[in-house]
Amino acid sequence: MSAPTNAVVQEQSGFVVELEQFSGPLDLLLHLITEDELDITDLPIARIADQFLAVINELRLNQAADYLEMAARLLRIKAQLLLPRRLGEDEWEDPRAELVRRLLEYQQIRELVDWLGHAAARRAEQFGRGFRPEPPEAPPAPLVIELNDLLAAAERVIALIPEPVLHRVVPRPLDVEGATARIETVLATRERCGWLDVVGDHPTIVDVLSAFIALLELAKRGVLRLSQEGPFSPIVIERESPREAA
Amino acid sequence: MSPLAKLLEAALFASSRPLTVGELLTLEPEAGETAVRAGLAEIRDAYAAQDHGVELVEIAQGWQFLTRREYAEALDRAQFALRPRRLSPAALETLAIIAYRQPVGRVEVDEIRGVDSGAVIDKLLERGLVDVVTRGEGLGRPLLYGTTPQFLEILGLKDLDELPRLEELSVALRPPAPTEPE
Amino acid sequence: MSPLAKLLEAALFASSRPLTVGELLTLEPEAGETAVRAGLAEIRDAYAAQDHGVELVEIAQGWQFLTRREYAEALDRAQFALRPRRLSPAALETLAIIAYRQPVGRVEVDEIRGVDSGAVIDKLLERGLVDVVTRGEGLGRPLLYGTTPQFLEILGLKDLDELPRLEELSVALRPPAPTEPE
Repeated sequence: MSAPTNAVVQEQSGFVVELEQFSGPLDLLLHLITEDELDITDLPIARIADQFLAVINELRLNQAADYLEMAARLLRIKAQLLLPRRLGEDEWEDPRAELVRRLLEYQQIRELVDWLGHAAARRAEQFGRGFRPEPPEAPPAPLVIELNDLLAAAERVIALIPEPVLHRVVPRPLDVEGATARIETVLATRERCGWLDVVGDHPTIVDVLSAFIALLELAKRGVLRLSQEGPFSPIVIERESPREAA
Repeated sequence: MSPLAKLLEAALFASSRPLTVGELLTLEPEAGETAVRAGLAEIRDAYAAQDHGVELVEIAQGWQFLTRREYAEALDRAQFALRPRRLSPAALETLAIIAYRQPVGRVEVDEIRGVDSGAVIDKLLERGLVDVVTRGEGLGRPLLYGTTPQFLEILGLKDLDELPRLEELSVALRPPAPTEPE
Repeated sequence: MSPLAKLLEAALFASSRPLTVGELLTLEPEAGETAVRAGLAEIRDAYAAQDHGVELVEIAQGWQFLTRREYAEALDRAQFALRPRRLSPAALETLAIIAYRQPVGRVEVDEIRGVDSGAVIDKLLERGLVDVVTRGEGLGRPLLYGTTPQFLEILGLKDLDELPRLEELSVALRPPAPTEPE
């Protein structure tokens, strides 16, 4: 595709997440990296994180969840890199590894996009037959359904149906107290946070439910305030009354 | 063919309607009307002389490529033979649910598939594979769907009893018999 | 041209999309595939030799008459023909991922792009460039997408093998399988 001059594209309800230059946080990151001619495999995270935050603030992308999530990820990696490493710790895993893998993968996609865009532009130099004769009053094309296809579809549908058909009560109580403590810890250091901050990385359904009930309870008690930009947009959790500097 | 004739040929081919000499002139205004007319005659003669399956015809105050009359029948026949249509996986799944669970409402189909099935059901209705057979009890008396005789015909079945019984059919696909409340 | 070639020419001329050899064969089933292929070559060569404004091109697993590249600008200016809408960068990104990972689910596309791709995929579905090809394993049996013949058509590709191989790209990437679990 040609230079990124396309108008702002509104991809999602209400949110302008795709500015003329960037199709997402990875694209923005990649842009920062190539602009500064940085080595992807040895990313100076602190520097990149600062630049990323500066750009999303400047472009007012700081309300879009995808960009915020990436910002949080960068800051987390930055923090992890600052942790002292014990000597002889061979198994140390570079906290940047996953991000680097994703960036390389994304870079590859961008290269393919260039190729596809070029191919599409070349194809557009040729026109096919424009005249479409009105189809004569022919019967519609015959429909083919094989019994096997139908049965395969039935099997797929069967597999969709959740395993335990009988309802069983799982004796696993919600941990609302734990979730409450967790939320309070997060809010002790930060004025506001997001949903992901209070449920953790790989929440189970129980975690999600616990956190949700805890949030509602804390909101009811006036400890925090919950807001949402619009339907389905990320939940913003804010401390109700800014405490005196802790 | 001359360069102008080739350009005219490309335009007449790509256009969705007959083009007048005036319109063709906009392709290369400095060529002049006489040259455009000469180019059109050149194309017409070239297609006639070299014995092609299409011809350039003067029609509706304009010019248009048309397939030769003698192929009309073969093309008409092919028109519907060209693409025997198949159902998409989504349509087959929906059809399977309706076939095994009929009469069944849309909400139930949605629940089983886990996605909105409105558009798919509409297409199946349009193709005459399912039809509204009755209305259900309860709120809003929802429309309930079942398969049509055409469904059986396409599958080559005499009646619904000939649909294979899947022993492993799980509860949700069995007729809503007395299952335990969830 | 041979009678079969003329019939094929008429059919290809009448169609606004590529026709496969199988489809063309329905015009005259007793002709046989070899004869149809020979007829196609005959037409292609005749148009090339006689210096026309259109050419017969092998595309999207089929054959189609297209105007020659050199007339792109003139035809564009005259606006007799409709130019296909351009794809946005987001659409191309999503298409690239689906083309290389097919069959692939939405979650995987989201992960690779780093943004929600639901709306983009819906648009690609609407334009017929991708389709649901099956369902995946695992929770909820997610819908898996793949590319369609129209995808090849808008890119001018004969088949998916014409896409660049990942090894040919300047960005080397280990195959996606053996990475650490996330």
